[in-house]
Amino acid sequence: MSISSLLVPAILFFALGMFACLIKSDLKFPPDMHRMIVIYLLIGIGLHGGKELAAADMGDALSAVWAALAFGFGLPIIAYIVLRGLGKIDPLNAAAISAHYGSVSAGTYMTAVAFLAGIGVTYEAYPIIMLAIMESPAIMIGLVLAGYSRRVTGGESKADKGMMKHLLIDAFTNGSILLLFGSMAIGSVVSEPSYHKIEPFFELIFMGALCIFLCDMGMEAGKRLSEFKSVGVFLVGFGIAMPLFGAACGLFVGHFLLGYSIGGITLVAVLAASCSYIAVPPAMRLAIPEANPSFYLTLSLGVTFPFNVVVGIPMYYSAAQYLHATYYPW
Amino acid sequence: MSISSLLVPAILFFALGMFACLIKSDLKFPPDMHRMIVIYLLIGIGLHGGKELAAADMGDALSAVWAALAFGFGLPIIAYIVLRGLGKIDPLNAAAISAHYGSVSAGTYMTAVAFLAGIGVTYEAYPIIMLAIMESPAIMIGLVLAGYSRRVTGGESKADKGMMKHLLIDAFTNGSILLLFGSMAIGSVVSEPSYHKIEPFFELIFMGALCIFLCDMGMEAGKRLSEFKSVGVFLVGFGIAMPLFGAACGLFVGHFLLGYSIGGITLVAVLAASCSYIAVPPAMRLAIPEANPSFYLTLSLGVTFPFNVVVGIPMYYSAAQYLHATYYPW
Amino acid sequence: MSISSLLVPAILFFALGMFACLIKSDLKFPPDMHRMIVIYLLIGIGLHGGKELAAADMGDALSAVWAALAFGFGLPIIAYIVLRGLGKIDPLNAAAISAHYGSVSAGTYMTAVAFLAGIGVTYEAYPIIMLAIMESPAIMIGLVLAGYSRRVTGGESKADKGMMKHLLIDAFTNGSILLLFGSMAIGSVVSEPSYHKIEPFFELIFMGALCIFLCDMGMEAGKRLSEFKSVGVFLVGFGIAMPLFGAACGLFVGHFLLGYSIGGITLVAVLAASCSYIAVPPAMRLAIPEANPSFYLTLSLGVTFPFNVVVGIPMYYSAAQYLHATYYPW
Amino acid sequence: MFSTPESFVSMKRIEIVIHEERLNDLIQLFHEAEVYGYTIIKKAGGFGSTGERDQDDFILEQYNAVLVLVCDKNQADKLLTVLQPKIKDFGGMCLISDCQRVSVP
Amino acid sequence: MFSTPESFVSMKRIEIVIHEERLNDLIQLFHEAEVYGYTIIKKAGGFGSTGERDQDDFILEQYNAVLVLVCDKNQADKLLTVLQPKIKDFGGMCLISDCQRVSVP
Amino acid sequence: MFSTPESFVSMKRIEIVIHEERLNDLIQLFHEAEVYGYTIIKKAGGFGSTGERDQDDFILEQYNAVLVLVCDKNQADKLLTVLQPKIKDFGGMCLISDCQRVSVP
Ligand SMILES: Nc1ncnc2c1ncn2[C@@H]1O[C@H](COP(=O)(O)O)[C@@H](O)[C@H]1O
Ligand SMILES: Nc1ncnc2c1ncn2[C@@H]1O[C@H](COP(=O)(O)O)[C@@H](O)[C@H]1O
Ligand SMILES: Nc1ncnc2c1ncn2[C@@H]1O[C@H](COP(=O)(O)O)[C@@H](O)[C@H]1O
Ligand code: NA
Ligand code: NA
Ligand code: NA
Repeated sequence: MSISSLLVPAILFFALGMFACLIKSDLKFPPDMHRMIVIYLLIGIGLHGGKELAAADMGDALSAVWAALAFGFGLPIIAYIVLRGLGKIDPLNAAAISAHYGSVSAGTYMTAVAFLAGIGVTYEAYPIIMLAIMESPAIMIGLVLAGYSRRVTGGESKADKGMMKHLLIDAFTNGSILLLFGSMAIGSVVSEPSYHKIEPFFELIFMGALCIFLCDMGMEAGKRLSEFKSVGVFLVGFGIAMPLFGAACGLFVGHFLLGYSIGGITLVAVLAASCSYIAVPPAMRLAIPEANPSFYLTLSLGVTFPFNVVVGIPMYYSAAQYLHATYYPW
Repeated sequence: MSISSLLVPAILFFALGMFACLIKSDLKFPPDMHRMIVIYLLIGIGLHGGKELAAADMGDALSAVWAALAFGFGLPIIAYIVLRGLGKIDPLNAAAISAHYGSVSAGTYMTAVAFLAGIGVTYEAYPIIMLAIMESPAIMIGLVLAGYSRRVTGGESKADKGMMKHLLIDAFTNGSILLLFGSMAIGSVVSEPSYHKIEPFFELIFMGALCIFLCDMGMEAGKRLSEFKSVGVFLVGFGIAMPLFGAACGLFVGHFLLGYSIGGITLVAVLAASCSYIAVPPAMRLAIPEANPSFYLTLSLGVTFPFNVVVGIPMYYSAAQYLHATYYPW
Repeated sequence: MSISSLLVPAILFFALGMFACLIKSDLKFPPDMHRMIVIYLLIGIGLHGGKELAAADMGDALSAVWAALAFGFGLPIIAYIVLRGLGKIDPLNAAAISAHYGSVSAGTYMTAVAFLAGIGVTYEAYPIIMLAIMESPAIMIGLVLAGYSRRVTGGESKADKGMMKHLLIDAFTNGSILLLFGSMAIGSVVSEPSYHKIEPFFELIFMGALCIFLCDMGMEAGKRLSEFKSVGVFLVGFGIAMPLFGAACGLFVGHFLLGYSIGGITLVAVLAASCSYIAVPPAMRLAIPEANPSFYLTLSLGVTFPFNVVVGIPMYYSAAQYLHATYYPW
Repeated sequence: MFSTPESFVSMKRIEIVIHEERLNDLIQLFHEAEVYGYTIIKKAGGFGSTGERDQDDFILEQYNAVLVLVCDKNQADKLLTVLQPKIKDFGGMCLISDCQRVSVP
Repeated sequence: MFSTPESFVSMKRIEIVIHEERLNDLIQLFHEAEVYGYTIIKKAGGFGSTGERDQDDFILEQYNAVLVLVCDKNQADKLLTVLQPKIKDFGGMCLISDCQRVSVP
Repeated sequence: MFSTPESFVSMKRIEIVIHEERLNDLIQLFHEAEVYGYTIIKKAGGFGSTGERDQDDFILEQYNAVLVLVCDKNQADKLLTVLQPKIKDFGGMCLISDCQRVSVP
């Protein structure tokens, strides 16, 4: 794999956004533009996933769902233990940060897809199903961890209960998750000619729209990155180690348990490695107001996201290649 | 016609929007997104209509125009009489509601087009010309009815006059109407190769953009629907009966007077059955401030619009089929 | 060249926008829509330019760069001299106005491209490189002229210095310029298959999106045009004479120095004739707050822009044809 | 002092800043107290006991709403009786000051 | 009371809320009265004698504008003389209150 | 007068309008003065010594920001000492007025 495989427009636009932030350019995209592209991307991903789901083998799809749930619930718990044990991070901040790592970043995932497309590698349909599923458990486990932390630290517990229920509902009625699942459902039932009519909007121009999204996210990442001093060395290290650990889990699961191709393994690794910045941050802000947003936002947007986009994706791909070559060397 | 013909993405996204509203999801599209898609759809419809108009037979086109004017002026008057006579609705509210039913809903029309496309039925070019024409008369007749009501109830009449003139001008300088007519004019004069350059934007990705629009409108409809208790049984009934009556007129005119194909008849029925929620509501709010917006918005957005999209379109299509089979059984 | 060659959708939508403004329609596009389309157009132009640049002959590309710099620095100086000498315009307003004429209007340029496409004329890739380059020098020379004017009129000079440096940096970190150069860089390095993925979004639907942009700019031009009384006859005359002079320079340079085809010459003329309304106005508002924005905005948006779009482009094209026929009559 | 002093009416100006997601509850309270007018500005930002709320941050999407309500002393009295028990729950800020409403001549 | 009391100037603060479509008429009036400053906030919502104006309702698109103008008593006097006859026509709300403008030291 | 008069606290209401691009400097100043709350409204328009700032003009993109801060007299005193030397530089408008903050019962 050469340097030229990094020259994917999506990644370059992300870099352009970070560069704009670095040189303090006055470049600024309208916030509503961000919201609109997110809506568009979520629907596009959902429809595509639904289409794949309709054609998928049910047994294989179920395996993917189980894997997604395992990541969604498992990774935050591991993250929480590490943050509490090694980092001595206070319980509520640890809970808020952990929740992000169970979830996934649609932007990172799509960048990986663009990366694979750029080098002509194919992949399975199942990872996109996992993507749709992983957002909810992460929010739920975040709430559970927060509840646990509060009980441990002796915080309010009565107000908590109602809040808890409210937020568990939230994990399913959350706009982004609903859009993703709804589009997935729609994608899986519409007829081929009907889908064909909406395909140009949701598939043909998708990768271009993604570039604009990533340019915007690059600026956002740059802004958050600049706060990384206030976050401390341990957390920044965690923001790089955690995706590496997640990716390792993803590689393992993708290769040995799910038996995917190189492309598919790469995507599973990316899912496990990436962390959310769409549905989870506002949910955590509401659920754990005591946690400092600049911690989890700097980590998820300023450290892990750019790390995954610029370094992680090609690295996970190489690892997937290696895995495949080593364990299926025929 | 099977249930699967209802599985048109446009309709499903509308349902998704209503569902999001029902489960009180926090899903929300930026208001500017709505405005932008409306602008886009109006231009797209206009251009397409203009292109058709340029290729149309002038005599046939004129018939369509006459039919459109008849609907635009006639339906509101009938609606007004029913609302006053049967419903004992006060004059000004009756006038405001009536105006909506003379106009058309571009969203419903496009959903019908998507529906026909989904089941592979062709249609004439003229209905789109009717669509462009029907918005203005409805606003005008709304003003006339309001003026009449005020004279009857002895309201202000001096201030009225200036207002009246101002609003009649408005019926033509109204942004949406101007955009529709302007694009139609442009569509009808540009050369084939020029049109070809802008076609991908205005036609190729049109149906996809429509999905997002309808998802948004589904949320809006759901919001309005929830107010239907305050509107009363009579008005809700009217909101279903009126489109049925309009559709019947449309079927009759489309089949016997205009002699269209099944697809064309369906579209004429949809035009007559649908009611506006883009140009007319703000015009009525300005022209008849005494009328209660929750009446006409609940009816047009919360009752008639979802009824037409989910139940009406396939029903009108079946009726058109029946009509065609019965009266041209050769 | 017949009247039908003027019936380019882009130009017609511009006219529609002006018409809407003329008849005082309430048509209004969301400001964020304008910003979004500008971002989209700049990236699209940049990517396309970069792609061309990658395939271009370096020597020829360099010539284009030199020509762009000559225009960017030269035209404002000439404009300044004319405004001061003939028009007796006060120094700071003269400086602010001048800067606009060194820069270019991406909207005018793209309209010219649409015009050429409409009549099937090909053109070189270099003008788009010039477009990207001409924005910065114009801002810089505007700052220099303002500094000079202030020294002449004995204005503040200390505060000036910091400001000056700040603004020179601005000329490069300016969001629009960065977006243009950044996309150009990206367009020039991405691989063919990668580019292919984003092409539908940035090229296929480009001309349609341009129509919406120009409709919006037509409204803006109409609004500014209505202020032209307050600007005075001399300035309005200047707003027409200056693009004519610029175009003449462009024709000369394009034909004799750069040796382009008819299409290429037309584009160079358009670049030299057009004046900016994206990057330069806000820069001048900041750099020369003493200057009256209604002067430079009326001129650039209300006079020169519509003149170029409606009259200029076909005129420059005819001139290019004539030039080509006269000096290469073989 | 002014040309037509008798056309000023002494009123109370109540100004409330709360998290936007609580706005509907507040408005409901207002309608129950039968107020006859208020003005709302949304998408405000700010800083308070719950930290910064940056209206430009499209990731967290936290907004405040500013609400201004003008009424006579009696109405204000009535309103505040209803409002005060909820103030802690609502958070934000609630001010009251004097003003003159210019009335129709 | 404050470190530099002499740097405060007593002023009148005029606060107007009207339907956004009437804003231009009001501003014109202001410029005729030669005011030297005002601040405008658009896309406000509210509730008044003409019912609710919900700034999030993209179907009806009804907005209010809030206008704040600070001037000395004389100017306020002059302005209100011009403004008052139009107040009924403008609708909305017009307040006046006292304030101190912090001036450049 | 009100049902629970003892629940009102006399406060100072500081209202500042500045060019939006200067807002961050002002906020920094506030945080240095350790204020405990403020509210910001962005994308305001207006007219002042530097001319018109039309928030709908997407070519020039000039906005004002309105900042409201409520604090007790001491804090206001402290704040204005810091603020006043910068006022000229900031431009815009800075007002101070009296108000009652409704406190938690
Ligand atoms: N008493 C009030 N307090 C605050 N704002 C008011 C009041 N009355 C009217 N308004 C504002 O003025 C707008 C127009 O009022 P009106 O013309 O009475 O409907 C309303 O939508 C409110 O935003
Ligand atoms: N002292 C204050 N002055 C002005 N605004 C305030 C003040 N305290 C709180 N606020 C506003 O109320 C919002 C919510 O406050 P809180 O619930 O304390 O976080 C803040 O974001 C501010 O916009
Ligand atoms: N007398 C005033 N009343 C209300 N707002 C003002 C006043 N003077 C200035 N402003 C606001 O402050 C902004 C900047 O003022 P300036 O720096 O003087 O141009 C203006 O655009 C207005 O929004
Ligand atoms: Na993950
Ligand atoms: Na109808
Ligand atoms: Na030029």
